[in-house]
Amino acid sequence: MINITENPIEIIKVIDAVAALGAGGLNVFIGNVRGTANGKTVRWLEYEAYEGMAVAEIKKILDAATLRWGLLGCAVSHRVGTLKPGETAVVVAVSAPHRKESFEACEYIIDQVKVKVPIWKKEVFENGEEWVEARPQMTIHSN
Amino acid sequence: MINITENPIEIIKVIDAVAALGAGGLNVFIGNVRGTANGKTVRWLEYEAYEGMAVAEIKKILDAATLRWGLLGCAVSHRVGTLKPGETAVVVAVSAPHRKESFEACEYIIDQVKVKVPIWKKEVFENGEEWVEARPQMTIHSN
Amino acid sequence: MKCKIKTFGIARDILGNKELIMEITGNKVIDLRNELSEKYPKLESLKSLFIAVNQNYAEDHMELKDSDEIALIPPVSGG
Amino acid sequence: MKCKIKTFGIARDILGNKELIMEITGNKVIDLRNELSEKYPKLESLKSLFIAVNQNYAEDHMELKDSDEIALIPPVSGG
Repeated sequence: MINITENPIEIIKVIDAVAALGAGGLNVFIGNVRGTANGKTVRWLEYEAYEGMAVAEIKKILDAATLRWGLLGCAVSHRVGTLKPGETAVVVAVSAPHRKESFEACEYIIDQVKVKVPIWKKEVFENGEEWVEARPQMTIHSN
Repeated sequence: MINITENPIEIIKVIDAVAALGAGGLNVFIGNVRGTANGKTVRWLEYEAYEGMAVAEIKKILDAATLRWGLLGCAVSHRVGTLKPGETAVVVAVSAPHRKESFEACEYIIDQVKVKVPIWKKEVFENGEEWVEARPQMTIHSN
Repeated sequence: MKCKIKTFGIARDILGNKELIMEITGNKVIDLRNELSEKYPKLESLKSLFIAVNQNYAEDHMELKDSDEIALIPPVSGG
Repeated sequence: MKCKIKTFGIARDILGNKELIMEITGNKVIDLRNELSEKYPKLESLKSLFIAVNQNYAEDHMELKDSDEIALIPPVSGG
């Protein structure tokens, strides 16, 4: 399951998508919008995706992880549009025969999603806005 | 939230229990019953807990993880009684400001739960049953 | 002294009771441990056996009191 | 040749359009890249700028065709 959506992510559906007989361990990462960035209060974030390519890049990441860790299931759901602090931006779920693989694979997937997948976020503050990660002088953000 | 229960675990309730303002990353581990052990078909598992001490030991683990990784929330729900393959035995959820800490802390907690907390499972096969991990000659199981 | 003992998992199967009272000579955890090994030699076949006192893992040199809640903790296997 | 280009994020803000058509001399990704740098010097301020062709990251030496879907990919920040 790969999903880019404007609607709130239903976490349990992403988890259900990776359920598999023989899966002893499921790992799930949930990335939420934080209320501050570089000490400034975030009013909201604007997410946008190059949707077709984003889905294709996520598929490459999931295929690589499945091969490397013998995953039984994996899923990524990423939200786009306007998100307020506390809302869920991304959910990654994987299932594997054993727990160690589930942790490693899930962390690999979210790390790769953040550097490879064409999705962008703009932080909107009280006095201005900023595309995250766009310019070299900016501090590195991560959730 | 620490919970030892005979009822099916509601995963989303464990996740909701760790939601916190300022939490950029939530990590969730779900341990399910596998259908085979050492090549033999498992009919069901019987879990039992020394409940008061189990809760106390889980609390020690969560306190240590909270201190070490600056967690904003953490929760463990463990099921006891009769569980069939595919059913969820344990859910661990943590929230942290950033994702790396959420992965490390969640893996630490489930690893510690498996070696410190007085909970036991017996595998019931077609022709017999076995307390998991009880004797030195047995293969190590893990989910 | 009299020890009131809870048992779990394979230790319960070996001792045959969920709860029992054992009379031991001495008043330390190690004395109880020795008494158990003698009376239930099958306990030696376990990978490990911890003794909990009042819901905490106890060291062998710890002294027991009559009111203590004692439990036998064979190898755990939660998760 | 004519390149039909989609823009995203800060690259869209700099170019001022979600989609545009650019006339370039040469037919490689590097030729498009040089043309973009000359016309939109602000792109140089970005940490990185990848060019995608038909929804795949493209190398500078790759040749472009008229029908290609080209996109400017400034530093991504999903998650």
